[in-house]
Order: sequence, then structure tokens, then C-alpha cells
Amino acid sequence: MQIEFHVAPLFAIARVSGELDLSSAEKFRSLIDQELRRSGVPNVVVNLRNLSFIDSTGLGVLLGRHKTVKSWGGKFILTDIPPKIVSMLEMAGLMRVLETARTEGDAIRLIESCRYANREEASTNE
Amino acid sequence: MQIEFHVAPLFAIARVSGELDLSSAEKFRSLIDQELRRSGVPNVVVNLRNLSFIDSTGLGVLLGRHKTVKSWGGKFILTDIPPKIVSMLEMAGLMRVLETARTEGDAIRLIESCRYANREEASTNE
Amino acid sequence: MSNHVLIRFPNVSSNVSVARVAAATFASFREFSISDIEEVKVAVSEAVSNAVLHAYPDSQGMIEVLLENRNDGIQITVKDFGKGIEDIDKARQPGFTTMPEHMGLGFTFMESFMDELHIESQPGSGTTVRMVKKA
Amino acid sequence: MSNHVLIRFPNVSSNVSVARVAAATFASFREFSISDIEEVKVAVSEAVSNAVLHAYPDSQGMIEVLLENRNDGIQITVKDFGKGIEDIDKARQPGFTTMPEHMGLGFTFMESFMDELHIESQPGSGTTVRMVKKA
Ligand SMILES: Nc1ncnc2c1ncn2[C@@H]1O[C@H](COP(=O)(O)OP(=O)(O)O)[C@@H](O)[C@H]1O
Ligand SMILES: Nc1ncnc2c1ncn2[C@@H]1O[C@H](COP(=O)(O)OP(=O)(O)O)[C@@H](O)[C@H]1O
Repeated sequence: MQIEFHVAPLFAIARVSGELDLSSAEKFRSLIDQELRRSGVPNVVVNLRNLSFIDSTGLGVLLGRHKTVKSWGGKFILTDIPPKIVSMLEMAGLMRVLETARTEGDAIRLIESCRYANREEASTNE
Repeated sequence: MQIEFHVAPLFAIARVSGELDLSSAEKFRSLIDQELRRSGVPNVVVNLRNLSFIDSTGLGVLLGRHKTVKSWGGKFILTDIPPKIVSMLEMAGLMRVLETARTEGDAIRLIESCRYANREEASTNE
Repeated sequence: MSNHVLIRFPNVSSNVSVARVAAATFASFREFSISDIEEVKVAVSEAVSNAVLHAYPDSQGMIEVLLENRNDGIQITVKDFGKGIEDIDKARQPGFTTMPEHMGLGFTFMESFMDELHIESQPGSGTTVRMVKKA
Repeated sequence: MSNHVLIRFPNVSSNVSVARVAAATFASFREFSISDIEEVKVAVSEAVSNAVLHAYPDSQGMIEVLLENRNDGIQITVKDFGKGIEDIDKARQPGFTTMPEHMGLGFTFMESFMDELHIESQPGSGTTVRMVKKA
């Protein structure tokens, strides 16, 4: 499992390739957490296009990262999910729990629209 | 290892994918021989673009087919050889022994030009 | 076709991948579809991950994976010599887990993806998971 | 990182692939380049193919592949209990083969692609090939 990061002011894009299982779970967890701490961005877009395998341990790690990022006030959005991985997420009931988008662009628009929503909320509250 | 055949009047194109080793050597040998017998064409263009692995057993099988096809009066031409496979062929000294072409088109032109050469030879001999 | 492959290794997480690719390659010589082989990969991953994660808490121990040809498909047996499972019925329930950040879906996936799943376990002496996939 | 994986199987040709992918996956957890791992694959393929092809003419026999982590890389040992090699120096010569349609390049490739190659053989009791690849 490898992750390639691209960092923008509002979000990090994490392009994941390879297999997400017990042998790579700890690496996934620490790479994502490290990058968020290092860059200080609240949101992560996780591009799964080149994820070739996932099992229940891998699904558990995705759910775990989702919860952590949410608790830090950010979004954790999966994009470009291969059909095989979609059916694993469905079997685990995670399509209803995790946030997903078709493409990185869709995920970024989602993050930006929430930012404006939050701002409006903030200015309404002032 | 899988082979997809496309047969034209003068030649068969064999598109090979997967791994060529001891576990697939016999299958490679019999698929090629079968197709040549079935179609009756003398020449084979072997496209190796999707060959992901070869070892000395696989190299031996290529050399063996080359010799057989040659003894039947045909040509056995390798095309689209991935760099990794080229260096294996080089290490075995086979780049000088086997016929190779960059693309299927190049191989087909080679086969057709020989056909005319043979014809001319034949008509000169008449 | 009475072939078999036995794989033995300690409870180190990277060996989950080694066992999984070995099983997938073993299966690829039978008449399985690509999606059958993906299912075998998940099932092996689950069974071996369980042995690595649960069988030997805080100690080293060995795991054995046996891949066997059968007339109608393949049989995969994953064996450990660890702490065993007290209540197998409970362990098989979807969502049951004794480990944080795990899904409790290991046995559920093995059951969904294979044609047979047999679990034998003696608390204190180990667990054997035997699975069959029909070609 | 004192991990190891032992793989045992009969002399069936499809097991060459199983051993090769297992070794490549084992190696992928160390700091090897992609081309290093390709080289490990060829070397394992050659050693296991030799045991399948040469060790047990016309009979069944077992082959063992041991993958081990070392501080400086990995060690791979391929062992059979077959007929052995009479003259190891001759067998190692490029182009020497006792089998039609084979290249006699197995040992040459093992030597080129690994950092160490050690061959031990007793005629009548088997052959052990030990190879080291440094990361
Ligand atoms: N090989 C094993 N040794 C000991 N306990 C096990 C073993 N396999 C499974 N278990 C127990 O069964 C429970 C359920 O397993 P499983 O359905 O695979 O989910 P998970 O592994 O996500 O917890 C585990 O949490 C563990 O307590
Ligand atoms: N495990 C083995 N058991 C018995 N003989 C072997 C073994 N490995 C190699 N040999 C002998 O050594 C020769 C050279 O081996 P190698 O260089 O790998 O070439 P090839 O396998 O193509 O013949 C073989 O032809 C065989 O006679």
C-alpha cells in the first residue's frame, strides 16, 4: 500500500494504491494522521482508484480514519471507488456511514460548499 | 498465461498475457501448435505486450516454438516486447536468434515482404 | 490433480499478504472466475488476520495455511495453536469483535465468500478454520 | 524483523508460480526496488523449476522453500530430497542442461540476479539452493 499526497489550503488529497489489509493498516493510519498534522488541513479526499484489495481490517481502518477526521472537525471523503471496493463497503454497511463522491472534483466542491455554508452560519451567528 | 488468437490468411497473431514459466510452458506450446495446425497458416506474430513475467523455462519455450515454426517453413516473430522481457532475452542471447519487430504492423510487413521476395524467387526460378 | 501447498509462518502481519497471494495463485490454476479468486483472497485474508490478531495476544506463535485441490474446487485450512475461541456461535455473529477499530465481519465475509466454512476451536490449544470454494 | 515463511509442496509445476508470488510478496515488505523484486522472482522461479523438473524424475517428491528476513535483506532456500547433482561446477556452467528445450541458464540467472548463491547437493539425497538478496 502506498499513498501519494497533494495538499491544498483547505484539504489534502490522498491517492491510495495497492492493498489495504492488516499488513498495511498501521501504515495507512499513521500516514494519514501525520499528513493532517503536518499540513494542518482539516479535510481529506481519499482517492481509491488504484486500491486493488480491501478486507474487513482495511474497512475498519477507513471507518476509524473517518471518525477521527470528523472528530477533528473535518471531512473524510472517499472518491473514485472501484466497483469491487464498493461492494465490500456495501457488505459492511459502510456506504451509508462514510462520505463518498464520484471524483476528486466532486469531493472538493462538497468541501468548498460546506465551507461557505459554515461561513454563512458563522456570519448569521455574529 | 492466456493467448488470444487473431487469424489472417498469411499469419496468426498470438497476443500473450500473464506469466510464461514452467506452469504455463506446456499450455503455450500446445496452444500455438494447435492454432497453426487448425488455421493452416505458416507464420505467427507473438505480441508480448501483456507478458508480465518470463524465466529461463519460458525463454526455452519461445526458442522451441521459433525452431518448430521455422522448420515448418514459417516465421515466428515477437513484437511489443516489454523492456523487462527484452533484458531477459538479451541475457539469454536470444535477441540475435529470435526474430523481433517493434509492432504487429512491422511484423506483418516483414511477413508480406518475404512472401513477395519468395514469389519473385519462385518466378525467377521458373 | 491431487496438489497441495502448506505454508507455515509466525504471527507477523505482513504474512497475511503472503498467504493471500499464494492462495490466489493456487486457485488461479482451477476453473475459477476472477471474482471467485477475489473472494478467496478476502476469505484467506480474514482467516489469517484473525490468527495473527487474536490467537496469540502479546506472544509469538505459528500459523499454518494448507491449500488443497479437491475434485470440485479447493479447500483452504488456516490453523493456529493459540488461545482458541470460547463461544464460536457468538464469534460468528456479524459485528461481534473483541478488538477496537475492527469490524467483527471476518467470519461473515468468510461465510459469504466461500461455499463451506467449518470452525473448530479448543480454548487454550488453538483454532482451525476450514473453507471450501467450489469451482 | 525476524520473520520467515516456510512453504512445502509436491513437484507439481503450478507450484512454481505459487512459490514465486509468495517470495515476491515477502520481499515487498523490505526496501527493495521493483526491479530487485523482479530479480527475486526470476531466481525463485529458476530454483523451484529445477527442483520440480530435475529432482524427482518420474516420481512424486516434496520441495521446501524457506523465506527469511536478514538484517541486510532476505535469504531464500529451496530444498528437495531428490536425486541430487553429480557435478555442481558443471551444472552451474551457462548453457549446461540435461533436459531438451531447456536453456541451461537456471543457475546463471540465480547467480546474476541474487547477491549470493550457495548450492549443496548429495547424489541420492537431494539439493539445497540458498540465495541472498541484499536490500
Ligand atoms: N484464530 C482465532 N483465535 C482466537 N480468537 C479468534 C480467532 N478468530 C476469531 N476470534 C474471535 O472471534 C471474534 C470475531 O472474529 P471476526 O468475525 O473475524 O471479527 P474481527 O476479527 O473483526 O474481530 C474476534 O474478535 C475474536 O475474539
Ligand atoms: N534440484 C536439482 N536436482 C537435480 N538436478 C538438478 C537440480 N537443479 C539443477 N540440476 C541439474 O543441473 C542442470 C543445470 O541446471 P540449470 O542451470 O538450472 O539449467 P536447466 O534447468 O535449464 O537445465 C540441470 O539440467 C540438471 O541436470
